[in-house]
Amino acid sequence: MDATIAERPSGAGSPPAIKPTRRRSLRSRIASCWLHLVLIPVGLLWISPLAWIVLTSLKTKIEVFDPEAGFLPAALNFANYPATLAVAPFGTYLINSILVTGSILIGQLITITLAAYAFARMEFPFKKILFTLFLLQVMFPIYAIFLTNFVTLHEFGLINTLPAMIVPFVASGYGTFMLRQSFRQVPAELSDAARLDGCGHLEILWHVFLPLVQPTLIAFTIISVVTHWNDYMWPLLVTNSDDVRTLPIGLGLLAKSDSGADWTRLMAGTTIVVSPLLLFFVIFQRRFIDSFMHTGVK
Amino acid sequence: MSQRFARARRKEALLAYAFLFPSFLFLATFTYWPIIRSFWFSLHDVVLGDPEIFWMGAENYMRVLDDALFWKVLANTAFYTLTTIPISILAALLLAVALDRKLRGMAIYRSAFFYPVMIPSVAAGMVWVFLYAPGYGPINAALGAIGLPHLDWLYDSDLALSAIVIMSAWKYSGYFMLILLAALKLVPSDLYEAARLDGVSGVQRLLHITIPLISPTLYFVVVIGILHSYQVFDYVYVMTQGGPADSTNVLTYYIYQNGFQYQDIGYASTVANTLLVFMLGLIGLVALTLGRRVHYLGEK
Amino acid sequence: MATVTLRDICKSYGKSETVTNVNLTVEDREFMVLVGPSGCGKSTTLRMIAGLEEITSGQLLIDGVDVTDLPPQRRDIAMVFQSYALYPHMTAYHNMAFGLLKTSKLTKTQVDARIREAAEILNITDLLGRRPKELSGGERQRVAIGRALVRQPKVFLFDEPLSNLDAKLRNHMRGELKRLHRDLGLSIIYVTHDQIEAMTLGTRVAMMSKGRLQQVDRPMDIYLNPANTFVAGFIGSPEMALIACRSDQRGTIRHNAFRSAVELKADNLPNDVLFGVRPEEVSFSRTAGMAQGKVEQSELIGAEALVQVRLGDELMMVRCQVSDAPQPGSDVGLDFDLSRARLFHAGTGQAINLVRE
Amino acid sequence: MKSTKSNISRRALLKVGLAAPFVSALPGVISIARAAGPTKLQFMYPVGVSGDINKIISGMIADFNAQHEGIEVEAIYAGSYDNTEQKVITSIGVDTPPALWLPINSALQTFLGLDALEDITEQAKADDIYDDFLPGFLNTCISDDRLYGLPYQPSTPVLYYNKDAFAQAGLEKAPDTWDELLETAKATTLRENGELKRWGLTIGGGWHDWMFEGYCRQNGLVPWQKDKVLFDRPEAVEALQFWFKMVQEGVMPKASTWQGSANDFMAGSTAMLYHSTGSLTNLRTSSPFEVGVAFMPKKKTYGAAQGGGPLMIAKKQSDAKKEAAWTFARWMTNTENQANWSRATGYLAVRKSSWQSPAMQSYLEDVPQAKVALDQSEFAGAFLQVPGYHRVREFLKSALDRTLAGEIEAATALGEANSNANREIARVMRRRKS
Repeated sequence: MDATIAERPSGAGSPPAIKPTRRRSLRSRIASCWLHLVLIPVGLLWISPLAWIVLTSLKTKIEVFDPEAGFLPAALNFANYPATLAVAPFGTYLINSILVTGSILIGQLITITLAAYAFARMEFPFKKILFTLFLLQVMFPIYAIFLTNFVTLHEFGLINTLPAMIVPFVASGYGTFMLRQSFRQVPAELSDAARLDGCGHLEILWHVFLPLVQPTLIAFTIISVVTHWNDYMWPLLVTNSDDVRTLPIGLGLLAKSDSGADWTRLMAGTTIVVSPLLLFFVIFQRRFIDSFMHTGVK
Repeated sequence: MSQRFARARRKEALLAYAFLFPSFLFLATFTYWPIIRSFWFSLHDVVLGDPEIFWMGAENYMRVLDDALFWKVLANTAFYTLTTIPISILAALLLAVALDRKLRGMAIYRSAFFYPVMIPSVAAGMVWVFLYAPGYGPINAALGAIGLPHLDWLYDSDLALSAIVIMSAWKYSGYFMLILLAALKLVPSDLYEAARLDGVSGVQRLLHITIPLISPTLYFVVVIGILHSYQVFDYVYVMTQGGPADSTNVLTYYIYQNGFQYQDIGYASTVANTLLVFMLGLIGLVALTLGRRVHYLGEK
Repeated sequence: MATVTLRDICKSYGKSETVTNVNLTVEDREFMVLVGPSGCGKSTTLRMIAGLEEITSGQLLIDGVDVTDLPPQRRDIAMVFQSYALYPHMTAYHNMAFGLLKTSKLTKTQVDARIREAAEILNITDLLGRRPKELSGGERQRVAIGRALVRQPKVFLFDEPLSNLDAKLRNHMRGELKRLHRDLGLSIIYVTHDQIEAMTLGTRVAMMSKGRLQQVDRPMDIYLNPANTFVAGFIGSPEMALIACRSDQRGTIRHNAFRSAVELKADNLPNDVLFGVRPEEVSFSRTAGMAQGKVEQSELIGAEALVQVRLGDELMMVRCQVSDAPQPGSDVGLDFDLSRARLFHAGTGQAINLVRE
Repeated sequence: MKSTKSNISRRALLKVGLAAPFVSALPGVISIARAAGPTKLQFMYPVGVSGDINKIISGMIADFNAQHEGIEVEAIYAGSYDNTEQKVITSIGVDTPPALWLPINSALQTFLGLDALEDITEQAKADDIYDDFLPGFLNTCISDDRLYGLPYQPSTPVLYYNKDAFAQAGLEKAPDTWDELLETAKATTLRENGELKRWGLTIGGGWHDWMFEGYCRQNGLVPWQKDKVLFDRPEAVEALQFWFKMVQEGVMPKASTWQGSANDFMAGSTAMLYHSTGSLTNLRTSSPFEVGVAFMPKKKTYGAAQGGGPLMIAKKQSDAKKEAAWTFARWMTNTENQANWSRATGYLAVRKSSWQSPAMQSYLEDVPQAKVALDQSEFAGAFLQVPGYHRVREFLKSALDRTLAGEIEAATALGEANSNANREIARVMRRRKS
């Protein structure tokens, strides 16, 4: 992998080999100005819902719908935040969200790593048929079969437990596929070398393959965490009590009341839920993109 | 073939099966078994909460064929999928091409386009309910400002589904953009330089170099897009409950209604089975049309 | 150090056989080169010796011990790969230590001592803290060799180790390898498709084609007395000319371009034979010569010239001093060095034993 | 489901296998497993109105538990009415129903169909239930003269209006008849340069079938019986034609959503709004103008369909639990709690005595709007208590939407909805008999 990546022609990341002349830099400066001119309004448009979320979370209830009140809150009113946290046990929800998302991720990483390695590097009867079966899951994610899965979980007595939100997602055909592609890019000689160095399959997987496909693991982690952190439908169906509920359900509580949404608190809640992810992304976005670059999904 | 050869092969196969077992256990329980079971349910009268079930044969399938709402729901689902995916991928591609360079504030732009992915769908749906509000909603205010007539968006059965499509594009473009951005970085820059020397214009470079070279990623993104289109449930559930006049009712929501609201598991399973067929058809179509045109870098 | 014995080794995938009945003994401290065109089965053979491929049938002995069914790490061998196969996420030091720690019971200090020693020999002590990405091709090569050296195995296996280097570095590393073999007294099995490497490095060369061993001999013996037309064609550059001739039982070889029949002593010659001559075994005759040819073109390569001559319907190369090179288009007489000439069976390609005086 | 009952060993095995790694993270499961000591009751409730209700109920439960040794109620917030109903039904399906729950009153026939409800007629007769509960509310829990629940949070739709908008149009009084409603809507609809600024009237979407039943009742028709619906009657058609007329006159939007319509009202985008009494507190406190509340205008009579829900007690549980559940239900509906609940939410107190309590009297002085719904409830009846009511509602809503969108004639739409709905009712009843 090292050899293949290192020798790849580098894209925008590398500094130009020739020192740019003055004329060229002027041209590129004009081009980037032009780009900013287009991107700034589009970016503002994109970001306006977020601005609205944050501003609304700082308004009073009456201000939200008062046509005279204007876009900005009259005074910064932070009372919505404690009020939101008081509506439901958001602390418990947060812990549950972390437990559920984390357990799914760990479970998935274990199952997909093993399965992807078997599909990428081992020979066994019915390999093609089994791989097709795995891909089947990519086509039929749980939302197409949630009904029967609900019944199944019911029979296991898992309704209204944390595992109910975890177990249906532990296997991932999609993750297996993604990781298999990456594993196949690891040069065969590396695993040969590891065998000579005394490694069995599990050790090769652990010492050689996993360190090398780190970017794919990160990319998959992003996809998985974002999906399950925000999932609303499934936790809604399989949980009853505050003990096991997750953050989106807490937001739903504020959103789905019969007399209209509780806007200020809903937006405060949204801000609370989104901020950690957002901050994380802003800091690591380069890393994320690099991860996607190396995923074998090309 | 020698004995020991067969033995070693068997050992490796056993280990491979051991590696596949954890995945397979969960897949069998939560994918294959439900598919089989869903078919079995569809042949019965099954009611949520009632242990008794009755054989119905093909009656549920007859009901589906006869159910005008089902066909409307199917059409809605097809419309949603076939508009959301192209629109968000096109937007993602343009954004990715624009952002694939060194530029001041790039991190901010990328974050600005990606953050909707991280907003929980419940909250996102609610925010857009506000944005779409008829009198005071910012979108109508903006339309008014540039001299366009106000629209009723979610209150108009001709517009409501399109409104959800637009918000979905806002929600997913950034996600696809990130994946495409990564793919763009792998396109060798000498190809662009060669094209530039040949006097190929920017748009042509996009059409004839960029798109063919990242076509495997585009294909991947299309498949991901189809999978994510299931999440439309959350928006329908939060924003419109399928209305007005069933114009935003989609298959997942319809299954939910039948199974959980009406407790009619048998019928809901029947609809779910048609959804499976629909998905299979759609992915098959994509594989046959787009999948064949994919150019793999470095592959013959 | 040790001997390696291959007995009737075969490798088949499903029905197709890629290696057939290979019998070979590599002596202690020998530098055995497996050479052949790509796809000839030489790498597969090496990988079977390493234990990376199952041996379909046959027996493999190292130092007299049957290791046919042993996993790679228990065969006491080490291998250097074509792409070096260094772990990208480990430093040079850890690359060398990794296998040693896993396969031996050495303590960390002992391992460290071995690594230092090997690094000293290979002149890479300064590079130990770097990762493969930060090393040049030649440096990576040395680390890969170092990784094998520290193991102190009975046998070293090299799989085309120089083919990723540029020409100059390749020459240099060839010398290094020769030195290592000589100084440390290693037993080496070395796979290459490059005949020059084979000729210069090997104490013996095993020539393979189509999954079969064609000839095993010292480099000069292979060069001078190839066992068949395949070996004759593969070794030597430019390659040996094979001139289709007719012969009678007594050893009289005739060809249209020959002024007179060439007399060679052999028993039971077939009617159709191939007369094999290397470019340096022909000279331009000042007189009429043994054969008559016409010069097609000549290439100057430094001190020597390679001249292409047409003999009837066939072309052959002649190596000569630049000053002796005739003008293209001129008719020339040729003399063959009959003491080195060889005959091959035109049908089977096998060499025919000649009775030499 | 049937097949699973015979497979308990496999099920148990899988359960253990799957759950084992996660058990440590499961306080809920563990506490259930330890059930002993006090009688533990599970109570599933929806949040009909605003987020605070969750808190209020939790507070009430805490009070109850503190006051009653030997009973411990666990309150389970179960989402919307629909979610609650689903959860209860699925629990019933595996023979572990909650002790009591709070569904929408329309679900009465559904639960009776599942044979899930405890008949509480005798306890109620021995108590003061039949004397002190408002009969209109009590009726929503009665089927074939037997009582199956205690009304807890009844509501009806009422007409909210924006007093500023009325003043602007020179109006003082809310409309009292359909004709006046149309006139008032015309007068309060605001357009600038042909661009709509404010609707005259919005009927809260999502529950507009509930409002529509009110219109039928105002026109002298109860549009359902125990085993069928009567949507195709002329009274119903006339009501829908009236709605369509309001759309055509441009005073009412073709459709809306439940929450969107509340937002529209608070933002001043509609002058009048049909919405639940349960929304009173939120609308009153969030609107930047004064909110008026009035009866829904009459045609032949005033009329409304009763929304909201009663407390129902599970039949399949131990007598000790039933007794404890009854104690809890009685406590939740006692005079003081009902008065507090009503003031906090805008739902109607179910007891005559609650309304007479001093606290309530002073509240009514401050918020006279709260009284309107009570007065109107005299004209209210149960809402669509037919088997399979969920699908029936969807058929009706679809017919209403399509008519207002101009896709179809009112009579045809209601005719279709009627036959679809009756076929569905017949299907559910046939299953029930077999």
